[in-house]
Amino acid sequence: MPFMSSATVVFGFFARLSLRNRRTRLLLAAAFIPFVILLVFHLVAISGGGSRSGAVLFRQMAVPFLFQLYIPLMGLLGGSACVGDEIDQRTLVFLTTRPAGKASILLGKSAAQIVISLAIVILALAGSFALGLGSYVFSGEGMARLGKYLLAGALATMAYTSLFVLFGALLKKPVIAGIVFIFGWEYIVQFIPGSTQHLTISHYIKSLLPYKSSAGGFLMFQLEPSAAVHAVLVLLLLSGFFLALATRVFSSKEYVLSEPRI
Amino acid sequence: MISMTDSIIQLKEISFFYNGFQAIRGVSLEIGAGVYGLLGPNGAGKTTLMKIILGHLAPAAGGGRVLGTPMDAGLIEVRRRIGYMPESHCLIPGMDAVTLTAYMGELSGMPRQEAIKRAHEVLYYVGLEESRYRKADTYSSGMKQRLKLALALVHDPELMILDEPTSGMDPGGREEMLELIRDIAAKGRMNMIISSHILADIEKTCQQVLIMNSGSIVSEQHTRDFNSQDTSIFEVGIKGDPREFLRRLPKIQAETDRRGLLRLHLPADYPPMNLFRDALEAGVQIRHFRPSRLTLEDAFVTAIGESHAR
Amino acid sequence: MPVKERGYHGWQGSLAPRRLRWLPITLQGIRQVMQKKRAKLLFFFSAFPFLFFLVAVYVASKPELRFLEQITSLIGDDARLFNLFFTRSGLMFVLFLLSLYAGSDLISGDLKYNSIQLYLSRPLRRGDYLAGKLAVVMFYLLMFSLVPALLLVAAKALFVGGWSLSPGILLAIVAYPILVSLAMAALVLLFSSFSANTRLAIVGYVGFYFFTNMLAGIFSQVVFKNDAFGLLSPERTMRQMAALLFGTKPALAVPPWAAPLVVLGVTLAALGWILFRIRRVEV
Amino acid sequence: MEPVLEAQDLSKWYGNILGVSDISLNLTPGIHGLLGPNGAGKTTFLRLASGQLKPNRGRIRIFGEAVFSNPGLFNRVGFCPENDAYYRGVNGGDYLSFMARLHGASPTEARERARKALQRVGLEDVAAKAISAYSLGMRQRLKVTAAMLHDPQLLILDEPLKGVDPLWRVRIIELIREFESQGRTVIVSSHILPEIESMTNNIVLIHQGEILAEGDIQEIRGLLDSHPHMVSIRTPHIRRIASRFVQDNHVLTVNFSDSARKVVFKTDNRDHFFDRLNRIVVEEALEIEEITSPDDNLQAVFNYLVGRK
Repeated sequence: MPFMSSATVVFGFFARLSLRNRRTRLLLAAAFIPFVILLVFHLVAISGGGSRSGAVLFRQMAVPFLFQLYIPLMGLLGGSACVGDEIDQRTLVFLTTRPAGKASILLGKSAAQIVISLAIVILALAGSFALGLGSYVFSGEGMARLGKYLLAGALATMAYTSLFVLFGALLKKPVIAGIVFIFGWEYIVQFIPGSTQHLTISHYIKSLLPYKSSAGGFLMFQLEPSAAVHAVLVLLLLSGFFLALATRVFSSKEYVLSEPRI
Repeated sequence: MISMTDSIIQLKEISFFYNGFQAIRGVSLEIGAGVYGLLGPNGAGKTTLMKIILGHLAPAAGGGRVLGTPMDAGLIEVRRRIGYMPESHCLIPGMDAVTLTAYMGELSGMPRQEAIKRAHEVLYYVGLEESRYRKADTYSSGMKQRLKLALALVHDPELMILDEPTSGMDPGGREEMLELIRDIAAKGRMNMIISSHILADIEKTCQQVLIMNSGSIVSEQHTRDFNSQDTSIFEVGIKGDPREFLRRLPKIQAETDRRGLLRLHLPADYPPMNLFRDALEAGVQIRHFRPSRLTLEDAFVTAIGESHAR
Repeated sequence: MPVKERGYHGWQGSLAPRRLRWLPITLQGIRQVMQKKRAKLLFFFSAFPFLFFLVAVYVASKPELRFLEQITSLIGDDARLFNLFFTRSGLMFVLFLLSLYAGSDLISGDLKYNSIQLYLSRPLRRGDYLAGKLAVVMFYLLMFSLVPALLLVAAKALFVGGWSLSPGILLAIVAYPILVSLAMAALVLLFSSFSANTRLAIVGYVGFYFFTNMLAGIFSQVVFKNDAFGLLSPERTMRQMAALLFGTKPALAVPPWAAPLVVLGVTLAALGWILFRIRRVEV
Repeated sequence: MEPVLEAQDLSKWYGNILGVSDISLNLTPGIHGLLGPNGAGKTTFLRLASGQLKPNRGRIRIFGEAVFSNPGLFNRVGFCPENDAYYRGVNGGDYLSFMARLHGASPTEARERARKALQRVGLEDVAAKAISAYSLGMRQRLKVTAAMLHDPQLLILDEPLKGVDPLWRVRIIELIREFESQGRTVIVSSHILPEIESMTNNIVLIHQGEILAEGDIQEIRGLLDSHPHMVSIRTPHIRRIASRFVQDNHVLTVNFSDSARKVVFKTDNRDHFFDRLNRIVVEEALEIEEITSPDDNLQAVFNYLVGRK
C-alpha cells in the first residue's frame, strides 16, 4: 500500500480516536486555564474589582504558562504516547501485521497527535490573546502580534511533540527522561550565557515571541535571541529530524509486547 | 465451622445492571455445602454473580446471606472467610510469588510469620515450589493460574470461589489443576463454587451444576444425572473411509462430533452388533465403540437453546 | 511413625480481625518503594537539607567558630531554625520529588494491573486501601521531614548541653510535617488515581506543581498585587502555615486561618475524589 | 510443493531467556496445529512468523519472502495475536473498517467488509458497541474475524479459541476448516487438544523452544511404534476374546479389570489388532458393549513425547 495513503488512514483513525480520548479532553481543559482566568479577571474588572490590564495578564500569565509549561508537557504526554500507548495496551501488533509500513504508521500517528495538539494550542493562544488584549486584536499590529504568537506556539508544539515521539520510540520510560529534559536541561541552560542556549528548543521559541522584555520573569532570562527566520528554520528542521529519527528507530526496533512467556 | 446442613449461600431476587443492561435477572438460589459448578456461555453473568457474592458489586435489588452472614453488613467478615480466584490476570508487579502470597495472607488477617510459612506451603502444594522466588510478572499464564489458586488458598477459607480456574492452561496443567481442586474439596472439606465454560472441567469436579444464561439460572442438577444412558445412540470411531461404511447402514441419522467420531442413531430393528459386520464388508476398522451418553454438553445445549448460537 | 498425609492441609491458626486493617498494605508499599531503581540515590540527596542544618546547629553551639556568625545568626532561635529548615532549605522540593517518586504509581499501577480486586477480595474496605497507600507516601515524607527535625532537636540539646525548646515549638515541629505529608500524599495519590497510565500521573502532578507556583507568583506580585493569590501555590501555603505554627512573620498578608483552611480543604477534596474514583473502578 | 512457511535454524532469546531454538520447519497448505505446554515457545514462534520479532539466528520466510519489515506480505497473511488487547473507546465496526482501510479499501468498501466480518462471528448486533464492553469471548471472536478480514492466503492464529464458549468454539472451528478447504494455509495454536484434533491431523509439537515432532498425527503415532497402545473392551465374553489374543505376537499384555466385564490389551500394532478384533466379533457373533482406547488422543501423544508419563 502506498506510503501516503496508509499514513492518511492511520492519521484519520487516530485523530478520531484521540478526539474521544479522556487524555485529550484533560489537555484541552488544561490549555484553557489562562482563558478562564482572563475571563474571571474581566468579570471582576466589570464589577469594579481588578486594576491591571488584560494585556499584562496575557503576557505574564498566559504566555509563560503555555510556552514554558503547557506545550512541553503536552508534547511529552502526546508524543511519548504515540508508541507508548501501543506498547502499554499491546495493540501495536494490530498495526504491524497489516500491509502498512511502520514508517507510515508512526508518521500517521504523530501527525494526528500534532494536529490535535496544534488545534488546542492555537485555540487556547488565540482565545487568551483576544480576551487579554480586547479590540487591539483587530488592528493590523494586533493581528501581526497574534500571528507571531501563533507561529511560535505551532512550531513549539511540533518540535516538542516530535522530540518526545522519538523519546517514546527509543526509551522504556520516556516520561522521566522528558521531565528531566524539560525541567532540567532546558531550564538550567538558560542561565548559562553564550551559545550553549542554542542547544535548547526553548531558546528558538523565545526568539520568536514578539516582546523582548526580561521583566516578565524566568521565561526571558538571559536571552540573546536568534533571528526569527533562523529560529523558524531550526525548529522546522529539528521537528523533521526528530520525526525521521523516530521512524528509523521505530522501523528497526522490535517491541516485545509482554513478558516472554518462559 | 459450618455443619453440612447449613446453607453456604442464600440469595434472594438478586438483580444487577451494567449501564442499564440487566446482567443479573432476579436470581434466587440456595447453595449448600459441597462443590458447585456454574456453567454458561460468555456473558451469561457468572462472573457478575460471583462478584456480587464477594461484595465487589452491590446488587440493584435483592440480598441474602453468605456463610451465614448478611451480605452488605458483614462485608469484611465474608471477605475474611472466602477465597476468591478471579478470572482476569491480576498481580502486583515487581513482587515474587512468596511475597505476594504472604502479603495476601497478611491482609486476610494472618500474622506475618505465619503468613510467610503458609505461603511456602501453598506454593509447594500448587506446584510452584521451584519458581516461588521468581517475580510473578514473568510467570507463564499457566503458572499465574496456579499462583492465583495459591492466593485464594493461603488463608484456608471456608468457601472458595473459582472463576474459570483452568483458562489458559495446557492439558497437563489443566488436569493437575482439576486434581488440586478435587483434592482441596475432599481433604479440606472445602465448599466451592467453580465457574467454567469448559464442560469437562465441571463434570470432573462438581457434584452439582447450575447452568446460567442471560443473567438467569436456567437449570440446576446433579452431575451424575448426566450419565443416564440412551442405548439407541452409539459413538463409533473408524479407520478408513466413512462414506463406504455409512452407505451400508440403513437410513439412519449420523453426525460427526468434534473429535471426529460418528454419532449414529440406530433404529430399534438394527442390532448394534451388525455395525461390525458392515464395517468388515466396507473394509474399515471399528476402533472405538460406545453407547452415547447424555453429556453435560447436551444438557448445556438443551438448557441454553439454539437461540444463542444463531 | 506418623507420616504426614499428602495433599491439601488446612491452616490451624485463626484469622484475627485486625484493628489496623490497612497496615500490611503500608508495610508492603514501604518495602517496594525501597526496592525501586535509584532509591538510594534519591534518599541520599534528600538528606542534604538535614545534613546542612546539622552542621549549622553544631557551628552555632561552638563559640570558637564565631567567624561563621553571619550564617549562624540566621538560626538564632528555635522558631527561626525549624521554620527555615522546613520551608527554606529546599526541603519542600525534596518532599515534592519524594512524593512523586513514591506515590505516582501507587494507585495507577493497581489500576493497570487489575490488582485492586486482589485487595478487595480480602477483608478490606476501599477506605482501608486508600489509608494504606496514603501511609506509604506519608512514611517517606515524614522520614525526611519529621525525623530529621527531631534529630535536630536532639542534636541541639546534645551540642548545647541543655534543653531550651518551648512546648509550642515542639508541637509545631511535630504538627507541621504531619500536615504537609498528609496534604502532599493526598495530592500525589489524586493524580495517581486519574488513570491506569502512570505517565499521565507524573506529568499531571509535575505540571500542577509548577503551574500553581507560577500562577501564585504572577497573581500575587504582578497582576493583582494581592497576597491571597499566593495561596494558590502549595509551597507558599505551606510556608504560610509554618510561619503561623512557629510564630514567625508570615510572608503573605492573609488572615491566619486561610492557609490551614486551604490545606485542609484541598486534602479532604483530594481524598474524597480518590475514594469516589476507586468506587467506580470495576473490580 | 513450494512451502508456504519456511523456517531455518530459527532461534530467538530474550536477554538470557530462551524463546525458541533451532527451529527448522516447512509448512505446506493445510491446517497446522501448533501444540506445546505453556512457555514452550509457541507464541514466540508465531511472533517471529508475523514479523513482530527479529530472529537472533536463522531465518523465516513466508511465500519465499522475509517477514520482518515486510508489510506488503500482510496482504496475503492474516494474524490473530494471543493478547487480549484492543483500542479503548473504539467500537467493533470502526475497528474492522480501519483494518480494512489499511488494506487499501475505500471507506464504503471498508464498512461493507467490516459488516460482513462481524456477521461471520455473530457480532453484527454489537457493531456500534465499544470493544471494551465486549466479553472476553466476543473480543476473541472479533480478533479471529479481523485476521480473516482481507481473505488472506495464510492465516496465523495464536490461541484463537481461548475464552470462547463451546457453541462458538464449534462455529469458529468450522470457519477455520472452511477457510482451509479453499486450498489455503492455517497455522493455529491451542491449549485445548480435542479442538486441534477436530481441526487437523497435521501437528507440530513444540517443547522448551524446540520442535519435538512434526507431521500427521498418525505419522507421529508411527514414530512412536515402540509406544504400546491400550485398547479397552467391555463385553460379557472377556475370557473368550482374551483367549484369542493371548497367542498373538502383537499383544503385549492382557489385563482383566475388577468389574469382570472389561479387558484391557496392550498392543504394539493397532492395525493388526483391530483387524483381528473386528473379524472375531463378526465371526463368533460376540456381544460388545464398548471399545475405547484410554490413551488414544493427542493428550497421550503429548504426554508421551514431553515425558510427563
